[in-house]
Amino acid sequence: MVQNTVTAEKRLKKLVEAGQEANRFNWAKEWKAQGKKVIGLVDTYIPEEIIYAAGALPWHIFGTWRQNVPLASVYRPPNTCRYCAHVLESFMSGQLDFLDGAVGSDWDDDRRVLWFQWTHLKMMSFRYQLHVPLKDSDLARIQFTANVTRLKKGLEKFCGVEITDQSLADAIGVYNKMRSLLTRVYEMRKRDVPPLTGAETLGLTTAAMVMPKDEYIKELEALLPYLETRKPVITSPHPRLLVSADRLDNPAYIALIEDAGALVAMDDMDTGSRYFWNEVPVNGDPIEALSRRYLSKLACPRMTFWDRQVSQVKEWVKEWKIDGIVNFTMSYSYPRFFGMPYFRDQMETAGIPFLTIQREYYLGSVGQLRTRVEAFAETLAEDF
Amino acid sequence: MVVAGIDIGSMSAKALVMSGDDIVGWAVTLTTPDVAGTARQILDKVLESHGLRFEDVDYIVSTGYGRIRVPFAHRHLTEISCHARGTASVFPNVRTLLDMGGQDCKVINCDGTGKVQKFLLNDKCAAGTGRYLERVGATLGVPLEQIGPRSLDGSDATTHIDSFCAVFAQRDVMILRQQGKATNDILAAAHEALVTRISALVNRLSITPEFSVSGGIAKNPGVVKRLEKSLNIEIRVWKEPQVIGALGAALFARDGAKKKAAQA
Amino acid sequence: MPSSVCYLPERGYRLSPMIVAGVDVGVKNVKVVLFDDSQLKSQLILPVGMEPVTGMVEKALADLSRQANLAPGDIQRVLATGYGAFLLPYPRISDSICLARGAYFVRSSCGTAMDIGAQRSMAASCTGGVCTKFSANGKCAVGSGMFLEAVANVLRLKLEDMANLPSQGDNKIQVSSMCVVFAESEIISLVHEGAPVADIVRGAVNALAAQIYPLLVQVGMARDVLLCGGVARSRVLVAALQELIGFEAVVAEQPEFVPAYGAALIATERREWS
Amino acid sequence: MNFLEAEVAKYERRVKRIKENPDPTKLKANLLLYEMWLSHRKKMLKQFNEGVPFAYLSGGSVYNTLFRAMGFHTIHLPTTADRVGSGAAKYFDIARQRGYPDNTCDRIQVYLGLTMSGELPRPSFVFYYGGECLPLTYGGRWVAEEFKVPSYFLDYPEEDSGYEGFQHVLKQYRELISYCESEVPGVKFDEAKLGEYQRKTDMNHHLHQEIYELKKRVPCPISGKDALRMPSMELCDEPQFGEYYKLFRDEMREKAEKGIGALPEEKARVMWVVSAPFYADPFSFLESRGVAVPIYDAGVGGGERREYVPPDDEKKYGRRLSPLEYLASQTAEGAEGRTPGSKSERILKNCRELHLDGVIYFMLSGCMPEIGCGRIVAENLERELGIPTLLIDGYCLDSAKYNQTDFESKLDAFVSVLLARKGVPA
Repeated sequence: MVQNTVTAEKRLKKLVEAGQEANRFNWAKEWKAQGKKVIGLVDTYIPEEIIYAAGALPWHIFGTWRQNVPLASVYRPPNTCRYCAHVLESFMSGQLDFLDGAVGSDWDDDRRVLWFQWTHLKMMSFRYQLHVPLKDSDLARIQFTANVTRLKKGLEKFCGVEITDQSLADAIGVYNKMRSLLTRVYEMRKRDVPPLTGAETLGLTTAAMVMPKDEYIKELEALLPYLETRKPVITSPHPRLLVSADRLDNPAYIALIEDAGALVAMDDMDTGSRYFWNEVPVNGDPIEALSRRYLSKLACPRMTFWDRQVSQVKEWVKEWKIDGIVNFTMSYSYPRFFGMPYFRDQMETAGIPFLTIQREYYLGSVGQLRTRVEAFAETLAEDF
Repeated sequence: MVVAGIDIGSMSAKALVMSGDDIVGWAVTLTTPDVAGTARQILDKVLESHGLRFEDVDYIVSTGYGRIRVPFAHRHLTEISCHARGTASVFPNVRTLLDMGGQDCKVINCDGTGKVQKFLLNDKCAAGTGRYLERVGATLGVPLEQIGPRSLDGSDATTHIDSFCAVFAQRDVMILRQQGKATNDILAAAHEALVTRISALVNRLSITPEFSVSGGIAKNPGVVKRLEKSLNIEIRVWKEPQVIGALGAALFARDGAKKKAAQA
Repeated sequence: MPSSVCYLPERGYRLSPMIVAGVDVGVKNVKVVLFDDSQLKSQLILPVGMEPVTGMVEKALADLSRQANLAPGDIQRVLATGYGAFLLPYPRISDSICLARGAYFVRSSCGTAMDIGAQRSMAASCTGGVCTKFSANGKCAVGSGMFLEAVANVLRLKLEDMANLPSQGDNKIQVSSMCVVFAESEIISLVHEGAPVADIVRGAVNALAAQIYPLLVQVGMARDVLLCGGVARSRVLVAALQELIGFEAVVAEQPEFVPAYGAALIATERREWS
Repeated sequence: MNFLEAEVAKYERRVKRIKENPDPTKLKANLLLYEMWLSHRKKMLKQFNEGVPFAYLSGGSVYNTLFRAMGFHTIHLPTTADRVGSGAAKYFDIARQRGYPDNTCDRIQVYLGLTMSGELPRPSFVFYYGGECLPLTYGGRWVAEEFKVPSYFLDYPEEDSGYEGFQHVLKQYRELISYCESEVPGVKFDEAKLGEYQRKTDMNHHLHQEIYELKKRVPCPISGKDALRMPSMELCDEPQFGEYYKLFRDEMREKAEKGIGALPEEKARVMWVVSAPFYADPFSFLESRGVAVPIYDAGVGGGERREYVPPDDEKKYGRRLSPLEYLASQTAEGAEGRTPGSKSERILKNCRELHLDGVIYFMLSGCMPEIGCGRIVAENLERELGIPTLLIDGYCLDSAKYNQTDFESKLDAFVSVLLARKGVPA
């Protein structure tokens, strides 16, 4: 329990800024110093509980937030996924040399290629690519469970440990705990004036992606009572927006929206709600339970069940009293580009204002972004 | 009640002053690095020529890309809202509006009061903006105000520009010139390429009549005539299309002034 | 009909004494050089304008001959290269081949030549004057000299002056637009925000260097790199590039002329061509 | 003129031209190919006018056979898009106005526009899969949404998943078939018919392998344009489907035996990879410079795939497989051929066997699986074989974005590099 406001704010700030480029490596390096392994992740479809159970640190890779990617450009022309380019740049510049391995997936064609680039450049001693079916059906689930089982075996071999059902159940318990804590934070966002800004919330969720889970849980649990009563600096509580994006990990994007006169009250992002939504059932076979959660629950445009993403978002719009949606497509990341017309049409039919903006991975073209968001906020304003 | 709208674009700054429901006057100048100074100068210029002083102005709204750098404005709004508002005041039946600035191209759907329903902007690159024609004109040595009319005298039947890029177009123009193509034909090809690009953008939003074009390029008949043909719609252009944004800002300023007066 | 010709590397091939000219038709300038017995005699750079390039080049050749105390008829061969080479009535040859040959002429020890031109950048391996690899961009004007020129225009600087700015630039400013026109307005707004000019230049130059660097890597960058093209005159750019490649690159003395030298020399060396 | 009418007119024109004025430098077999297309398109046009529905296939040309064995008429969307030629602009506009990304692969944009234009027979079913690239997957997903018809997505197994992967595919096929039979009136799977198609395709694979052997000859007996011809599986119901490749092989063999090359003087030979600006005919440009293009690799989805291996199901699975099982085993094995690694291996092997001097790798904009590996393939080729690769970007259908001067000057420079490396005079 944190009593003192100043101390609490300090602790909160530390947690919120954990994903910043200057800080995100700290925990991983501390972990390494204890002689333990760090495994990088580039999407949210890897059941990372298994990595946790293997005694390694599952660490989500965010790319460099700087604009220029001269090293990665050798392998990646400018018209390829910018997240992957910035990740490859971090690899090639040596920033990620501490990683023992990485588990990728075929989230999209570009992530598949990223895995091949690691292989070609002989990066890390453990590189795994998990196939995640693009659909959800009984057959797809059986296949995914088999794939996850193979991943578990691969990790056992690499880490030199046996991953027992008990250790998996423990890991699931820890992750579910994190999920329930973050769910409580998101519940607070339903308030007219939430205790956290949208940018702060993104800082909080991305922190969960780079910090050791036990430590993260300890911190967040200690801060929750403080958050209940916190008075944040919110410039404009209206209009309330939901941001939909994939790997948007830089809170500065959300801050930009909030500076332009809106409140980001909810999100539909890999780095936000989609990271922790849906707990893993604790009864039954843990691998099967994990496979079910990761394949069937994440409603992301990457999957061919676009309708689930739409109905999920519609639900959120209602519960979080959302006035409009900002949809960020990232340059050359195709799943969202292709799903966009459907998403837009469905939102328009439902009478939910919708703005789509193409962005780079790093924060660039701020003036243009700002104009779009401000204009959107102006169209949503009641009294104008 | 005297109010003003100031529109700071990337290339030019516009100020428009209203007294009650009447437009007092306006002025246009080039934007300098000192935005606040430019804004004040252009406003003072309009005020002075009509015997007014800065102190007489009750409310100021700034808009355009430099809107947040006008320290003396009471409020700032985006050019999207201001263009829609300005257009609605002169053409109340307009439902679709195309604003073509130097580097921006915006398509806006609005209602009769000028409230924006939907909008769309060009992304990532300046292909299909005014700068494109500016560069082509400069390469050919044709003054800006002549490129439109002269393009209408040319034909793009045998002349084609591949590059949409405002910078590469210069290269293509140079080659065409060297191959002996007539200046007017090259201008026609450049206008055709631009209109193709703009039509594609406009078509992504629903085109509900009436349709209006604002911004500096609206003065270019080569673009407007071709757009009418390409979109198959009649285009309405106000007499001073480049100050529509400032007019919209001034109208918002009038609202602000009224509200302020009511509160006082 | 003019045809494309290729430089043929032949060890120990003796150059025949011959008076030749090389012409490089770029988007902004035409470079014309005159060689006598493989010695550079005279050179000329002319802006491309409204008048036909053919006439311009003919006149330039006459001027150059006069400067070298030769009659125009003494020129035995003319070889053209560059984007607009096809406009001329001379045989033409690829720019990468000329770049490599010209770089070898300017600096025989260099292994990689980098030409940063107005509309595209190109790297070529050039050991022994033979191009065995090249890599070029050119989809968009970002990554070319146009970008830097646009920056200079907006800041009301000359390319050369950009070199003389105090290099306090601390890499904090990013010029992020992926379009030259947008970059211009981005820079305007940076100026409006009061960012120091040197920092803006540094930001822009870093963006350009980041576009150029991969080209060098793609041709298997040698330790000895020669920088060519007018933009190589920008010392800030060279500094930013050197920071990426990790060693000093040499800027050609007359960087604009390197491909034209190559064209002239290849005209001399091609045995069966007349 | 709608798409199908234009197609009929195009093939009528070509057939007429060859009959009246044959070009001796071109393959005689081409006439047969055009005649088959003409007959196929005429049938389609008739069905279009009668309102007969088709199954739309978003990729996987082999699925023409599976769906036809179920009694569907089929349209293979990506290859149909390839045929719009100079009419592409209209379909781009339709797709882009709908909000489709204009920076993705242009084939997908055209096929989306084409389906929405109403110029194709309407669909009764949409099939899409995860075997090639995501644009094809999402394209299929969109078409299913647009037309609100039943659809099926086929998940490809994880690489090296062996028997389990095979079972995964087979079970999905069975699911797909029973779904089609219950949802689409008149559909009934005829496995014997699938077996017939497989005999035809196996024969073609066999011929293909023979043709591949002939391509090893120097000079190459085949022109670049002809090298990329393959009988589309859409033509599998044409009676002369099997004849074409035989004729093709015989002509090549005859030329090879006489030592006749497609070029007067072959100075170098290259492989063309992924896709090409077909509207601009870069092959003829290369040939005018003395460079032969004996082989074209259409990337992940097809082209010169692996060597033909006769069905060895008995050895592998312990028994003779049924046609459906056989298709599943091919699919499961094919899953391994789609990785960048195996692509690189395949190109290396082709370069070695066909004595190639270089590779032209077309970085088709929007084609992530391909452009992401271009550089890696180039490095592998340089390291293993010491041959250069030209990475050149562009669009395969969007001719509005093509700049001939730029493109050809790059090809030309590459030819110079090839010749300089070989030490051959131009």
